[in-house]
Amino acid sequence: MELEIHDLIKWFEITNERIQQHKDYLTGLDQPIGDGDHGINMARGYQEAVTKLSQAEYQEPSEVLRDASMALLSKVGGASGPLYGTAFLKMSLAVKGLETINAASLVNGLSAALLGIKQRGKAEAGEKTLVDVWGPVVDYISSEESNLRAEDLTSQARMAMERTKEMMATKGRASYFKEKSIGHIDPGSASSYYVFASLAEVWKEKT
Amino acid sequence: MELEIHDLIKWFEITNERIQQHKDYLTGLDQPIGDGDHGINMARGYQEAVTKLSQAEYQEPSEVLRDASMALLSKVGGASGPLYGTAFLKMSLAVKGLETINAASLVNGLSAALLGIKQRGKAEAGEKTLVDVWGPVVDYISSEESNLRAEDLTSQARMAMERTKEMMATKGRASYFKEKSIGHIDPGSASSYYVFASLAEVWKEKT
Amino acid sequence: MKKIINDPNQVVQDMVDGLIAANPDSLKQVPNTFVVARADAPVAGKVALVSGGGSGHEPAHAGYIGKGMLDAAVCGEVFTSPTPDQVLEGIKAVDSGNGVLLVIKNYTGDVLNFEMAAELAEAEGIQVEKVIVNDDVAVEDSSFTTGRRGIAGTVFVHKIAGAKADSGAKLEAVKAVANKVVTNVRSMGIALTPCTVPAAGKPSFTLEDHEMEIGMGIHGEPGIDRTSIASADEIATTLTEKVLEDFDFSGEVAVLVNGLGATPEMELYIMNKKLHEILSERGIKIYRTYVGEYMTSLEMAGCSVSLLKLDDELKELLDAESTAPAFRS
Amino acid sequence: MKKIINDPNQVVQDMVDGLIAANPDSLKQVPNTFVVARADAPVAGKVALVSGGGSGHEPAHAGYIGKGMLDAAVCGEVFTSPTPDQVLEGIKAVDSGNGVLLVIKNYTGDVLNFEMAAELAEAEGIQVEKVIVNDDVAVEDSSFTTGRRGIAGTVFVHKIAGAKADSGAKLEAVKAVANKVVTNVRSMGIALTPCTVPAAGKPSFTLEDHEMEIGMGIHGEPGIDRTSIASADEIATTLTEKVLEDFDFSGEVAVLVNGLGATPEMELYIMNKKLHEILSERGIKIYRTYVGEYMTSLEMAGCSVSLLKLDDELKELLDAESTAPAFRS
Ligand SMILES: Nc1ncnc2c1ncn2[C@@H]1O[C@H](COP(=O)(O)OP(=O)(O)O)[C@@H](O)[C@H]1O
Ligand SMILES: Nc1ncnc2c1ncn2[C@@H]1O[C@H](COP(=O)(O)OP(=O)(O)O)[C@@H](O)[C@H]1O
Ligand SMILES: [Mg+2]
Ligand SMILES: [Mg+2]
Ligand SMILES: [Mg+2]
Ligand SMILES: [Mg+2]
Repeated sequence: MELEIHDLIKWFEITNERIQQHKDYLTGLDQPIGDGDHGINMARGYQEAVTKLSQAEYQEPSEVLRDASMALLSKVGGASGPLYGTAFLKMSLAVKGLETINAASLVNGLSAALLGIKQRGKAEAGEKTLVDVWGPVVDYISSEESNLRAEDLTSQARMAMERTKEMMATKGRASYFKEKSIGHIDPGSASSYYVFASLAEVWKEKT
Repeated sequence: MELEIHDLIKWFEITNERIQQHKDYLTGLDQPIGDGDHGINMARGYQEAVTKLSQAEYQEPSEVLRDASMALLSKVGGASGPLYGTAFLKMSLAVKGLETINAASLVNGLSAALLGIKQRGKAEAGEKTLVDVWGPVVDYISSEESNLRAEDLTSQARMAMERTKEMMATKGRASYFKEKSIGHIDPGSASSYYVFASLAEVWKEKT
Repeated sequence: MKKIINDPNQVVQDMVDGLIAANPDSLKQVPNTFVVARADAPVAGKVALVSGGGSGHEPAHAGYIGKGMLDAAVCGEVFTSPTPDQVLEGIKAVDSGNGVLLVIKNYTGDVLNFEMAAELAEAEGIQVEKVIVNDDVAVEDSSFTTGRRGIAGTVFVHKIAGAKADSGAKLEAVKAVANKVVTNVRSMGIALTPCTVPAAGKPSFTLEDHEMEIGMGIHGEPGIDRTSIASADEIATTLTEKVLEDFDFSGEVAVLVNGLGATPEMELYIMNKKLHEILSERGIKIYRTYVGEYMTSLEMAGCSVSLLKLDDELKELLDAESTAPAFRS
Repeated sequence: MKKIINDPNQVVQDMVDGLIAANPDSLKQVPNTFVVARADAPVAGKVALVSGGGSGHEPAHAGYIGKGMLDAAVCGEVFTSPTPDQVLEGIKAVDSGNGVLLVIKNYTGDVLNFEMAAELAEAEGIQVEKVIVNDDVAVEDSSFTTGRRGIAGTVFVHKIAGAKADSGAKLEAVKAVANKVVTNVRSMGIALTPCTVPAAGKPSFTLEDHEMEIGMGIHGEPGIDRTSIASADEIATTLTEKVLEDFDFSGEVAVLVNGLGATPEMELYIMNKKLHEILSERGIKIYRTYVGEYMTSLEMAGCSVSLLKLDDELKELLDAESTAPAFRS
């Protein structure tokens, strides 16, 4: 089972739909422990990304990821912009030259993305950040490889997102709230959940 | 009938009592058509004047008037400070050398004071200022001279004050309120009424 | 009332102390007064400039003390003119024998107290002249009334007369150029919120959440009109047009976009954008633009626009050196 | 929301236009960006300084552009870090081949976006170094967390690193003295009122009429404590003691009493009075005092206190010439 150029474009389109749909929810999550702009930032950035993808011609998947990365980098802003931007840039480099992306190269790509997020943000697991969704999801995908099941991918991502609720933030704006950050889902982890739920949806249609 | 040094001191003491007593009333008058400080200004200044007068030794009435003038000048502030200060300064010069002040020299003194107020403030009758009490009162006193009656002095001053209610201010802060200044008694005219009502009280005790 | 103060009746005292503490090399306080003067005053051979008025308009006027601007500022109580004895002390502290020019904002209280001080100074043999600034076009100009108020345009008088004095000019010449500025400057402002005099404890007037007052004075004096709050472009247009109607500014001008206290610099620059558009549409050339807080009204939100018509003399003096903290050039 | 603006989503655009209009000779806008740069940039033979961050902190950072301070400021949306592409344009606009130092306030968003820009610039062969300012002692200092925020102390980095660059020093040396400032500067503030981001339309938090927040950040980040409003002397004492506890300032210092936006200069000087008393009691010598609005938070009422420990090198650079409108020296 292989992801082609149009599948990757689809991935960003579906993610964008979900983010636009849950824009206010994401912003709401960012209010008690942040500055209340995560939904606005992500909606702005993903809109730009899908517009860009719809206009260009691509030779291989890595180009789609690079363009999406650049769009997110220049439009999301805040902390999450460079993080998502870095993630897809690293993923793009990891799959460079491939005509399609199979399970193995998906693992490569997402592992590179996770590494990129960690290097950029200097956050480790448990600091109530993107890492707390990307980490567990990448672990899961790696363990499954080709027998990856869409439903499980979605539920793994959701569970990871929900676990951030109990964490105390030590990175990002939420860290200024110290103990008070506990009891709230991390906004960036929520947006990451939509990213993987959308990937699962694309994956499912292929299987 | 002659006013002596202690009578003049008494004049300022009684005026002070009335001003302290009606401080809030005077300030209230200054709120709708001014900056709401006339009572505060006058109370501060007259308190200083009587304190000063109680501490010094005087050879003649003009010295009392000069000291009172200086106290008002340095403590009242605003527009009314220089005006009252000038009034008593001019009056002091007009009666310089006299051991006591008779009706004729009172007329001289107060006429000089009125002239001082007009020169300093460049206001004429009918502009809703001090002039609209000092002017009519000086006219009245001049016309009566030695048969001046205390009750009439008081009522003349009160009527003059009340006539300012119908005037439109063209001088002082109240002039910014244009037509809206009509219908309010002029604060400075009210304090001037207390000045002359107090003078009448002193005068009465002598007759 | 939310203020960072101690005793509300001591704010001027405390402010002057803090001001002197911040500028020990350039400023001094005249003992037992609220007069702040150049540390090196009197400056030999120079005509001295003294201004002042009620406090609460900072940086006016003490912020304009320095080489090329004021020699002394007399700080009255908040929004209350200083008394003649205080002004006299200021005059005496800076007169070098070449005379003193008093720059007075046109409010009856200021005018009368400064005039008396001038007479007292002359009685002591000091040569004193005065100029009265009345740039607020929100008040109609009439010789039969108190007339126009002095607002932000006063800063141009400080700058240009100060430069003239610094050039070694005689008192008459300094007074003349000061009056030339007064003749050529016009201003008008709007207020979005009132302000609170510390000793009073509550605002002196109120504005509804949607309201602004056009032409309001820097002590909250009534303006021309109270409307619902307009856009920056509309406000800039209203103020600029009122100012342009009042005087022929064709030629070259200096622009001052002044914040009243609480209005962020961002908003002043947004105003300035439109202001430049309007003036260039009219073919009026802008020689210099000043944007910031020059003549405030405590924490009032709002702004004023001032235009000064320039000729070569005024340009040169406007650009001359000034070491005053609030107007460096 | 009472603001003098047009479209709330256009405020940065409008502000930058108004800023350039006001300073046509000294500033230029990099086309299609919100990057403001010295008109004469790149300055041959000089290391360039670039700072920036979210807008709403005016005069930070564009007001610090000038000879002896910044070469460019990158203006993000209100309270939002600019993106890497914008920062990259700023870097490219000012690099003269001698390299660029990025002065970054320590917020995750700013750090990440500026870091990415640095990498992109290096990819284009530009030499880039960065310094991260974290002077806010209200946040505990930890290498395991995001750590302390950068607030008003940043202005000292601009001034001193800018002077070093102006002296012809190499990039490494400029970076070194910038880090020396970061090591020696501490700040803390209080807020009396919230502020409103134009696009949001309502305050991001609330404070009761009697409340103030101690240690609040310049975007309204939570502080240490929320208490009922204290006197200026108490506030000055609280802030100064927190700052002094954190670092040994014995010797000579520069003091910055910074207004957050709505607080009148009068109140800042009242604070400064007490500050000087406290420091002299402790035998700490004050070399220079700066009082005014240097790093604001829109129309927030409140202030911050910054102390910078000085040695001969820092003194000399602090006093060196600067033509930046918001920090003339
Ligand atoms: N150092 C970091 N590493 C990884 N993710 C981070 C880091 N800091 C913040 N984040 C993520 O960014 C999210 C906030 O994004 P956003 O609100 O768009 O930016 P900002 O916090 O600048 O307003 C957080 O919920 C968190 O998931
Ligand atoms: N030009 C003037 N001539 C005479 N009296 C004046 C003039 N201007 C103001 N006044 C008097 O001063 C009074 C106001 O005094 P006060 O409130 O103490 O000063 P300010 O107006 O400066 O606050 C007015 O009610 C008026 O009677
Ligand atoms: Mg956020
Ligand atoms: Mg943000
Ligand atoms: Mg009054
Ligand atoms: Mg008054």
